[in-house]
Amino acid sequence: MNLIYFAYIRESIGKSSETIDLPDDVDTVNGLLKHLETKGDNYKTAFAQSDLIRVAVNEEYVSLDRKITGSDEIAIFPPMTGG
Amino acid sequence: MNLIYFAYIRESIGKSSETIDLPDDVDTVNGLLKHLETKGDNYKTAFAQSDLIRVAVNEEYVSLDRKITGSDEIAIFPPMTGG
Amino acid sequence: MRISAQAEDFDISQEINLLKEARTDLGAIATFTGLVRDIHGEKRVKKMTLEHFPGMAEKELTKIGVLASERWPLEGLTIIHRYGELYPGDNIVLVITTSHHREAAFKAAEFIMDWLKTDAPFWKKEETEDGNHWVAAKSEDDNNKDRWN
Amino acid sequence: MRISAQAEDFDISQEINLLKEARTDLGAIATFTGLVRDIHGEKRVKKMTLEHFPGMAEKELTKIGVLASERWPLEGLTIIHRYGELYPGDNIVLVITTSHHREAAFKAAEFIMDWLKTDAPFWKKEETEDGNHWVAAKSEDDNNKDRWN
Repeated sequence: MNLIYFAYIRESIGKSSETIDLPDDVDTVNGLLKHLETKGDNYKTAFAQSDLIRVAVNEEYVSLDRKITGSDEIAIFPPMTGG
Repeated sequence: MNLIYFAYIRESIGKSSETIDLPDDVDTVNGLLKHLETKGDNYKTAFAQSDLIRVAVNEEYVSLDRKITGSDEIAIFPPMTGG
Repeated sequence: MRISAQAEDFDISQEINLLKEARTDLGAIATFTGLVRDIHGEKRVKKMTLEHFPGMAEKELTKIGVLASERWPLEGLTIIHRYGELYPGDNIVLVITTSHHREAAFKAAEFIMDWLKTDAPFWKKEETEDGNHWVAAKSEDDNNKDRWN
Repeated sequence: MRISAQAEDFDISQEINLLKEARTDLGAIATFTGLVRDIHGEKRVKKMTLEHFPGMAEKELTKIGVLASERWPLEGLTIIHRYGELYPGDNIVLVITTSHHREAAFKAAEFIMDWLKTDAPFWKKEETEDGNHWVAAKSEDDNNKDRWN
């Protein structure tokens, strides 16, 4: 599964993208976030403020209970500040 | 007294400005309009639609009951269509 | 505040640059350009002649600009209104507002356009396929102006 | 509809000309430019770095443009959003709307700016006299977007 990170989430995690194997028991965005937090404190720090987490699956905004599969591209980032 | 006309009022009257002697018994814009109508049908035509008459005294919009004197410059024109 | 009643065309980028100069505090620049349309109602427009009241035109544009500046925190303001013979596609009027924030820039530009329609001493005469006629003022324009009260 | 996420600056007159081409039916052109301000809150801003999500950025700008076109009768529409390293006074974003009438052009430009603030995947990092920090999203921006519902 391809993961992409932006802004302070990218900086906290320390990379802009990575490829992971999605565990069999993880099938939602929320599940993915919890799984990533087991990988290290950098992820815990990145996801600490849960109200500031935004996610896009295959370039579409989704809610955190969205179902995902291993072939999805998941982008994780804070609220947008464009314009 | 200096008079200036614009747009269809100018065209109906047939001139863009003129100087007249203000009669002693005329001291409002309305009085002036009535006085001008005695000067010919071209003025009557110009002022026929009284709701389309706008007046400025010394380059300030005024209502038709505004007092005037012989030293004022009076501009008469239809509603503006700028912008 | 830059106010101009002029026969010449204007260039928007150039006018924006005049307002910006070397400033780095502006967050928002709104512009509105009004143009001659090739159709009015159902009639094809060939030409539009704009008559204006020199002197008073500049005074009224200034008054409208001052009113807008009193209502919104503007950093800069340009109003240019052309007169003379214009053709479909030609620019008629340009309003530029600059501010620290976008809301003020947008609202002030809208406000100025609404007031221009009813208070700026300019008159439009159209040459159409059916002949020449003076454009009638629209009661809609009075309503648009009144919504700011 | 012209949509661009780009590092390069834009020229407003040139962008307007792209929308106008040889058209003579447009009555109204509204533009909005957002710029980097030299101050944020009480802090002096030295530089702003705009990060974006390539691919999704263009998709979201397009979606916002389509939403605006569905609500107002637009004849043309341009949205350009820059990314990369910008400095106070630099342009960030340009919205141009063209229409037969001014109301549609104004409202659509305002709408697009409100939606850009919350839906366009761009993130601002400021370098100030106190160091670097990511700009926080404002709840005000959500409110501005919600007023169109």
